[in-house]
Amino acid sequence: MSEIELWILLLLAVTMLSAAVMVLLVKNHIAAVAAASVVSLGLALIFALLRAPDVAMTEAAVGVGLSSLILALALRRLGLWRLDGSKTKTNLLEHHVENRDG
Amino acid sequence: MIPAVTPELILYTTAIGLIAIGLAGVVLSSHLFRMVLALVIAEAGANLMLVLAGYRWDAVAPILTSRAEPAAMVDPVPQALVLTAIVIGVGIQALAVSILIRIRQRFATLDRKEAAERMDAEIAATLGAPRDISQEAPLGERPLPTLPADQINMRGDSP
Amino acid sequence: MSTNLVLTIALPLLGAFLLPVLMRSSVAIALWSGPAILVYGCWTVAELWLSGFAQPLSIAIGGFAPPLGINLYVDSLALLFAFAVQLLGLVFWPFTLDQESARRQSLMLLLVAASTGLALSGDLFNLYVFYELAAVATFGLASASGSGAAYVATLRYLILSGIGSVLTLFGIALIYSQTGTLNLAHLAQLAPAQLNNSLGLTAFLAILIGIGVKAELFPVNTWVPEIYATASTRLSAFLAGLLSKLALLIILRLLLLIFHQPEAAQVILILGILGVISGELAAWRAKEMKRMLAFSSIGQLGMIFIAMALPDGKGMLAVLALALHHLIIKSGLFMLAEDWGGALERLRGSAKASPLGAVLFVLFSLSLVGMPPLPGFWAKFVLITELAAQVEPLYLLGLTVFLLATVVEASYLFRIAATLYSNPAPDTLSEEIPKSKGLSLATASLFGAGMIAVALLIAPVGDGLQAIAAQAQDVDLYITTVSPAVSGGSQ
Amino acid sequence: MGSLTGLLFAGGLGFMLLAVASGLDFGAPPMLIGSEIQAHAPQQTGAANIVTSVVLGYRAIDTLGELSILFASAVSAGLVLGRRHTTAGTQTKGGFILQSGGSLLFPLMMTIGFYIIFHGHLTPGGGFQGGVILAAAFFLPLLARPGARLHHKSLSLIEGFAGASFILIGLFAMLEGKAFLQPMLIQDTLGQLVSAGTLPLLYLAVGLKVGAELASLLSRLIQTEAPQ
Repeated sequence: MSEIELWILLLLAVTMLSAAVMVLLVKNHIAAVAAASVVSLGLALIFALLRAPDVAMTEAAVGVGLSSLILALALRRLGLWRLDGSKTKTNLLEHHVENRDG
Repeated sequence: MIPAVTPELILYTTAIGLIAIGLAGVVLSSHLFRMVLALVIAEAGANLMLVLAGYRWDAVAPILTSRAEPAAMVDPVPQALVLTAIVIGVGIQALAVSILIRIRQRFATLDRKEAAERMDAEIAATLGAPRDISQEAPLGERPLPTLPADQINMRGDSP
Repeated sequence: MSTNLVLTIALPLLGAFLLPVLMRSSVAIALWSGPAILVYGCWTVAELWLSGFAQPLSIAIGGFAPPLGINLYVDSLALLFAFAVQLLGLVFWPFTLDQESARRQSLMLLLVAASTGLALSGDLFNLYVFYELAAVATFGLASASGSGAAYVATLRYLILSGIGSVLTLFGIALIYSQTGTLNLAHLAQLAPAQLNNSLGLTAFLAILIGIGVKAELFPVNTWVPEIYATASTRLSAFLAGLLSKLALLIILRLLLLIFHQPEAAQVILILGILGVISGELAAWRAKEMKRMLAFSSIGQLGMIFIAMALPDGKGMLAVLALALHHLIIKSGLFMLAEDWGGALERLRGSAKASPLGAVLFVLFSLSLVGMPPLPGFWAKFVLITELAAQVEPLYLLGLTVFLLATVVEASYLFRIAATLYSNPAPDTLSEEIPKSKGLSLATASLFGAGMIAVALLIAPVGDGLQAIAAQAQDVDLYITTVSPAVSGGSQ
Repeated sequence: MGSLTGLLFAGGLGFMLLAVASGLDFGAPPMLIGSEIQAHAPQQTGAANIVTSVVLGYRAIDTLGELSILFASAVSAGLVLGRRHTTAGTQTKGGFILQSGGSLLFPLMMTIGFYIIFHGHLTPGGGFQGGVILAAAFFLPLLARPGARLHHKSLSLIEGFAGASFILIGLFAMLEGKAFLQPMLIQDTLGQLVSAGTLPLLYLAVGLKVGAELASLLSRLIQTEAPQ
């Protein structure tokens, strides 16, 4: 493995791990889904570096494309598709009450 | 002492880090949707771990390009396993998401604790039994919303 | 023809794929194709068994010799469970005819195919695939009852099982990195040299927790009471009776073939003891029959884990006897609970309303507790003698807990029996007393008849189990049957 | 406080696992079965892409199980979400560009999908990747015209028959006196398009099955009503 590959790897690893932490900590659900697909994208690139082109293609198609699509659709159907970060997890109770009334 | 930054250190740290972050997320998260996301992260880590099992220094991808004597190849078996695991993962994820949609419709909540409380209440109502002592653990400051009778759907498949 | 055994996996899958299409063209054919497939499966297994099956055999799928390809390992134990899967699939078949019946029957066929695969497969990753298939089919069936509680319970089960599958994959990755193979026989060959270390132990623990989710192992069994209370009783009976035993069977095979570390057995022993304590105490406190059965099932499986932890495969016979006993009894009890759900108080006077059901309940309870002429006594007796022969304090603790649990079990089961036989409260109308009736009572009677048959034939059954156990714990036989051979490798 | 202990626990677990993993010999796998397969795969299955020969040859039953899992989750999602599709009128119709782009892209994506499926035994890619692209091709009209419905009947026909044909190809080998799912019709033309016997057929079945399953999953998700 060459020097440059090592650096790419390091960059990917840092990006992926911080994206993974973001998935859990970020308030906005859309951002969380985006972070999850960043993890998948990084994973696909790592697979490519590890001489696994088949797996890399699958991860890119399934993990980055399809899985994000499913999650994004789910966000819409779950009523979590809000761009503003003010609706936080703790506020969830609030808007479900107004939903039940409506 | 700081260990030298080698590819294997980076890769194993990434794989195990993803698994640990994912599992911690599943355990700690208070939101059902985040639990599913955390599971996706942990699965990604497990897949990476599996691909690492077949990596070989200075080897080529396991595809024959010509009839010539093949060069050293990475192990094809773990790659096949990961292909399988990735597709399995997305199938389960899709199912989880559909169940989430239904929970949101029925209980109007995606909070983990609240959903569990509603579930316990509904089970108790369906079975007609007083709730177990084990479920009378501190429920938080909110009183449990009483469940309207028409919300209890007992469409079981018992003959 | 032994190769026909593959069909017991392939045909249910084929049926499952085609059922929704068939249902559009001909409902009659579609309704009967599922049971027909299962009958054929029973017949295939029974025929192989009856045609003088003595030596285990290995069936290579795809014609690739074992360590390269995937093989089915067929010994008496695997055949027994394969037969039980097909038979119980038939017994618990969702016969109801409604809009969703095609989907439900498809899922049931998938569950049967996956369970058969779990009983037969001889490849670590293949086991994982079948395990996931069984899990997903279970999610579908469990959520099918359509109540909000069922959805939440299923999601919680799905997430727990997802944690399990991540851990299992991690364990498989560790094992593959270390040994470079996935075939169980091949692993059994390599294990003493390569997996008898901390890495092997970690892999084992990861897989134990992963597979343990379905086996109702102690820390990962929180789904049990929730699912059994919300899913249909037939599904609960299938899960508690059979699928948990199949998961157990996998753990047992891994323990016997690959992981010989004493720590592995100790962990299983401790988790088993904790399972017995937590399960039986919760069952004792439960005020409703389905929940009680769910918790009692956790306790019973804990007992089987205790038996499994006995060194050198000594507990094999006890594991087998307890597992089969629990399979019959718990399935029967769940079928009774189908009509007797709800608060225990409501059951007062039910013995008069349905005497057969009450008699069956008492018989099942007596056997579960271990009353002498019934099979439960023999199963427990085997375990007690093996445990008492051990000198290590942990095993003696296991013995103590086991005996205490039996007392607790007796107390809560007889509490229900007493309720059944007591007089109904004066102001209840006779229509309000729940009766056990119809299909569920017939199914329960079937299990009751099976139990009595075993009780009458206890000597030949015991000999048969002994032979099966001896064959299953013979590691060398497993290896020579599969005879995995690679010419060199890159060592 | 609970989350802090949880994080500490996760960190500790991670370090422990890392310590265990450091005992592994990274970059030099034992390759007991890997190198065997690598040596024999071209003769035994005829596929130049060895991962394909593992997926469809040596471990074909894993792939069958995986298709079944995908099928099981599609069926379960159908059970969960029900069949009442209220095609939401709330959704905005796609603009002109999306609509015409959708109809232009559809044949293109179908071609790419089938190309990837049929070259799975030669180059990276195959049934899964091609299947996902097929699903995307079917999904595109749904995005462009929310009123458009996927033809559920034909979708479930494809779903059923693609999965069944995977098994039937395997059973056909049994009729020929071979083992279940044994590859057949191997010609000695490694690297050609028509070289790997039944493998491309199996991959076609996989691709159609994956495509149909995913398309029906996605359409179910898009057709369930959003809250408010």
